[in-house]
Amino acid sequence: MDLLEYQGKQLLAARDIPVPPGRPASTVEEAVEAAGTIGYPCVVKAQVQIGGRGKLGGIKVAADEEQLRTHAQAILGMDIRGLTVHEVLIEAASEIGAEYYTSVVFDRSAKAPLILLSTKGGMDIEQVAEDDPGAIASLHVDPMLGFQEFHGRRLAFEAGIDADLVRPVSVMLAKLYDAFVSEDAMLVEINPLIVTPERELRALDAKVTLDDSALYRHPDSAAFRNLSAEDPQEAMAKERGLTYVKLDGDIGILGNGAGLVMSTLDLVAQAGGAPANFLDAGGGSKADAIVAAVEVILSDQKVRAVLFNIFGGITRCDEVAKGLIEAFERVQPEVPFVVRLDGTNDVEGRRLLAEADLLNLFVEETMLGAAERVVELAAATPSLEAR
Amino acid sequence: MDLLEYQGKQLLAARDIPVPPGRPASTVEEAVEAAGTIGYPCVVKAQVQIGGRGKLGGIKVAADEEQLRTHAQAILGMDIRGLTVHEVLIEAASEIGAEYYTSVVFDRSAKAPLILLSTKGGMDIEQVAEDDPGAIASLHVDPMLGFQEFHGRRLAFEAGIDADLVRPVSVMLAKLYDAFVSEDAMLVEINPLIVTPERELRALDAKVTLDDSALYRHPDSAAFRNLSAEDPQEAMAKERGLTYVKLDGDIGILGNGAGLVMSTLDLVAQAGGAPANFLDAGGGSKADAIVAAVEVILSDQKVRAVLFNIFGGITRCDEVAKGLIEAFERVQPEVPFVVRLDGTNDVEGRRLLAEADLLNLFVEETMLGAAERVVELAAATPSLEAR
Amino acid sequence: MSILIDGDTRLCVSGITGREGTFHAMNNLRYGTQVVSGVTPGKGGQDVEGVPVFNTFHDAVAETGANAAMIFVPARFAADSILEAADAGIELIVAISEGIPAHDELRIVTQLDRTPNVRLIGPNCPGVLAPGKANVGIIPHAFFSEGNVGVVSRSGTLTYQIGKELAQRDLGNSTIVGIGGDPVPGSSFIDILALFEADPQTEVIVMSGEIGGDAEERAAEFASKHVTKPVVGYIAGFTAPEGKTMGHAGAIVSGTSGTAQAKADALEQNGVRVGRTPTEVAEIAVSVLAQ
Amino acid sequence: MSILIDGDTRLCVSGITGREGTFHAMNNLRYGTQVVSGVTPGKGGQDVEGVPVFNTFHDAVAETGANAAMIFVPARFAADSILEAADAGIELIVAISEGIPAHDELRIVTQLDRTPNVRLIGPNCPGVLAPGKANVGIIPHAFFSEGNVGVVSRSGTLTYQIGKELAQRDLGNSTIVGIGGDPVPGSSFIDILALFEADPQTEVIVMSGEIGGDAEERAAEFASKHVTKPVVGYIAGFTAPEGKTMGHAGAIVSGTSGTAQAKADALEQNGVRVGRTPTEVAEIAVSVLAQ
Repeated sequence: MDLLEYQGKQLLAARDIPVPPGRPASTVEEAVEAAGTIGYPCVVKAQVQIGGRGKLGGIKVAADEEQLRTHAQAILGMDIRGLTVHEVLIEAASEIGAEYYTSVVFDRSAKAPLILLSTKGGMDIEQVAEDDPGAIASLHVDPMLGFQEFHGRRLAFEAGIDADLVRPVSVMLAKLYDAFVSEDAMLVEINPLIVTPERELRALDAKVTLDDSALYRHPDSAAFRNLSAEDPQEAMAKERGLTYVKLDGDIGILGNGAGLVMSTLDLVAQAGGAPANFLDAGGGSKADAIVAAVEVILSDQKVRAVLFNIFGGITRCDEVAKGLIEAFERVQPEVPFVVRLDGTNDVEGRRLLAEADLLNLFVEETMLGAAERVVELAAATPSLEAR
Repeated sequence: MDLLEYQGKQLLAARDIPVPPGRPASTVEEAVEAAGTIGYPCVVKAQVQIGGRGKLGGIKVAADEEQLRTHAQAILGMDIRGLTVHEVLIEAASEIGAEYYTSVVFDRSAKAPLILLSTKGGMDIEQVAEDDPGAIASLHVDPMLGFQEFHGRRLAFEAGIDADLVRPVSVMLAKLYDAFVSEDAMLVEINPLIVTPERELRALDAKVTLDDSALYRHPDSAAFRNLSAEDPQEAMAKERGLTYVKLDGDIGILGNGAGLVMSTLDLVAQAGGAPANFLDAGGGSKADAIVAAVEVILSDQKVRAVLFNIFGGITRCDEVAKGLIEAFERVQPEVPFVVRLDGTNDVEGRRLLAEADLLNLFVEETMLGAAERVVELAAATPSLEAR
Repeated sequence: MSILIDGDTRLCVSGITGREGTFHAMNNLRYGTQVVSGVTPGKGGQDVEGVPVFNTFHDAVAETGANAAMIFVPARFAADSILEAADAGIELIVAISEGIPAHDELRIVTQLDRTPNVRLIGPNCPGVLAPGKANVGIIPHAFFSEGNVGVVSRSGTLTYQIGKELAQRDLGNSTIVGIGGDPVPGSSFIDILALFEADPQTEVIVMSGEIGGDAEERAAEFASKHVTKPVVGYIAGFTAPEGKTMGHAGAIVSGTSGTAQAKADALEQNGVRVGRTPTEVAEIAVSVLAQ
Repeated sequence: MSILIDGDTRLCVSGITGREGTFHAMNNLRYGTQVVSGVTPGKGGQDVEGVPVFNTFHDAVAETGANAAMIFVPARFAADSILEAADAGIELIVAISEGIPAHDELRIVTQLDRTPNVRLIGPNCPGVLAPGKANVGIIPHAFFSEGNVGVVSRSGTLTYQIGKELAQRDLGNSTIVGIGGDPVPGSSFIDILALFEADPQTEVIVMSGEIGGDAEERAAEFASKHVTKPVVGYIAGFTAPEGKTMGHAGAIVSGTSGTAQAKADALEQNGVRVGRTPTEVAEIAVSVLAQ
């Protein structure tokens, strides 16, 4: 789960990492109220988790209430690279002496957290890594040993942090690492970490990604929502406990198992089609889940045809067939379905489908055949949008 | 540092381990006041860190204020195996359903914390270990991994904890381990850990030993005092930063380095003498430390002669000689001193001593010779007590 | 000879008294796997269709000589169960459970990497099947027969698909190993490639990867240096958009590295032939074996 | 040949800018030890009598090829400094600092035990002296000359005493190793016995122990099984009362095990001759070598 800036900052502040005073607001009036408690000048910041929002007009300084209203009005509802701004963060303006960069990343390939620190903050770190790799100090932390004081010193000295800030930066890195582990984060990034003219450190931005699998033990974080990032279909799928990713095409896809679904998307693309989504019905998919999945897929108005690719292991094909039959009853889909059932109880599943004799449902024997068939059918079917 | 029962219980309670309501008291009036807030019946418990105090009359139940006064009066000031009772714990009386034993020990030979759990609580665990070793479940915890839930389950099942208490006991062991590590303990022992008729766990006694080297990061614990265990000489030495252990004999010993001092004690004993103390002046002993050490040694009225055995490494023999000369000026000892100086700057040290020409100070060349000489001299000298 | 499991495997199932645990334990048992015991805290002394249940892995090992564990408990309890199995001296731990937090996975995998004589497969994997010998996990054995193709895969159902395509061409398997799609798998492609390389029964290795991470790239390099047997590759996720997680936590693409194309390229540059569909993978395997 | 250190030892001193650190670093340097660098955070770029100082061990290793470290910082910083040295690839860490909390010691020793190619001597030890070759620590070299007696001891000054008694009988030393008296020493008697056994220069080994723990008992068993060279033992603390800590945190007796008598018995039962005084130890060494 990607947190919004203000949510990430709340997390950091709870670990005693200094952030500027700030409050989120989702209306102009809330923004005015927030600014009233924070004082002017303040900054209005679009809450979307995307880089470069400043250049796109998503960050504005307000000297007084009038300016604040203008900016809040302009930014709330704004579209930033496809994301709608639902909230702004009203934050005290900070004087910037220097801009650092720091982050802790879950480096799965090294099997260890990776800490980065650079004095070249405030810009795209991947660009810095390309242009001036020596400007970024980095090290891995042994996950059983945890963060040690020497890690902080080494990073600070290697990054060339000013002498008076070596200790404060080291201490802050310890807190950042603690936040990373204790909050089950996959990424905690502060860019820029500023040095004020008073030589104090302050997190001016925060990018935090939490591990969805660990949210059960972080109820406060689980309650965070990121409206800007929520596609309606994805939100609907999430509510129903389905793993769904919206794509740009017009062929709805359902399969069981992430690998098989990805492979199905690839085959559809190779056959000349464009997948409308990724939907993994998961292991042991029951009839109810199938009904829910069909509803989610069809709620995307662009879909012209749907491919069901099931290879039963834990999932039983007869259960899938039952779910599909029930879904057809409930939803009465207007687009064609291609179904390929293989594996556990496939014969029974295919028998049930044949008996039900559903309109517009085509059974295919092979995965390749099914992919080709659904592409053909999609080409011949107008989308719901078009009808 | 060995904590008193009530101090240990405060530590446990802070980690959410249930203990009976209780308050320490060092006078009868304080005891009455404590009992007033706790209610009757309550228990008056002598605060000395020694086993078997119950049998020796150190634990009494008071049904009312009158009884309380009687018991507090009797117990405060009591001598229990050489320890004077300076404080009592006034504690709510507990109903006992069952008595368990549990502890976490710093097992240096296994390089890991060792957890013990038994349903045979309330008695001497070493006796249980001897009579019925199967009654004690134990396991080591990997210090990098820390306590895991399975450790708790395994101990509880192996110890034969009642089914309904397996989970509560496991959870409590996790807290106990946490206390052990977080408080830098060398031992945390609860005996008995009782089960109340309501099937709740409660630590009825607590024996906690903290690591002296780690007290700097536990200021609250460092403030604990255990008056009953403090020998006047040991308290005096502690104040002066010296490592001093009181023994029963009449020959005062000072050396540098624990091993050398122990060896010196052994040689004195082999020569037929009885050491009055162990005193390690430590590495790099300076003149001031030597003066303080002499004062501590001579404050023991039994001492008839003193042996200085110095092998200079970091410690410089000339510094020791200067300290000794200064100590003689200040203290003017009435008992003979045997001094053996070897190692760094020994020639200079011996020269200084020769120049100072101190009364009653005898320089020996070898450690063996010094031990024999001091035993002879002690035999010929009356103790301060006797004079 | 299979890898990881065989007729000497003595399996203890953590979570055997759960619905799914019972189902698959019995399934594995019927296949011929020696399912010697199960673990469910508090149910020690019971049995599941004759298989004795213990409170702890230590008891199960002591009483039934278990040397392999299958972990079937919910994610919340799985990391602890894995550590318990390792602590009890189990040598092979196959963790089916999915949804273990990434930081827990990191800790248990690091810990197990430092513990001699223990190997973890998974978590979030379908398990290991040695056709004709033993089945530890949820791989539907019906599609697989004994043969000379070793299969290692990050994904479950995709493995079955590839297995079926091989079977349709009369190819059987030495062992099928699902290593799982989680961020920190206990065993990597490299670990399994090394085992197949050493296994006399295996003559060709099929390696099925997917987008995200660099496990396939590393495996490609390893294969070119240390694997003499032919390796056939498959990568799922050419159609995946960047920066989106597609089900498996592992399958997240950032930048160019970790894309399906980058992985396929890495494999081919290291001499691994890559099929663009499961069907093509099977066809390549056939042609490689015919050479 | 000495053990642990020799002319190729390239020493980096943590805490070199402190008073004691400077004193002993220069002492070691004058003895002929290659003291190539020092570490004091924030003083990188300075030098101590020509020895360059770095902010981190990593810099010191990169710039001066240090392969050994001496830790001279206060206890509060010592554990971190030891871990840093190990992380930077230092192979031998000699920790003089005393007063490191026992739990910190437990963690660093466990961590280092699991890190290949690193050895810790100490903490709370006088260091290692290879007469005629190198001195890493605070052992006063004047009493020791090169020879064939290896000495390993938990205590500092007692070691000097034994060394002097040997010297008075014209016996020199291959290496003198102070392993320290702390609860969890980085290297044990056994570790050092094994090194002496493999060292051609060493012909007899003197092992000086003290009350507390069971390190001497274990070493006795090890010696009887794995050490062919004669071992002479000494144990301090016959006069120590039970349950009292005598200076060294390690030197605490509880029950019968760990007493001086129990240790001496264990040594003798395993073929180690035990001297009752440092003098007797030296005499036994002489007679053993004369055989």
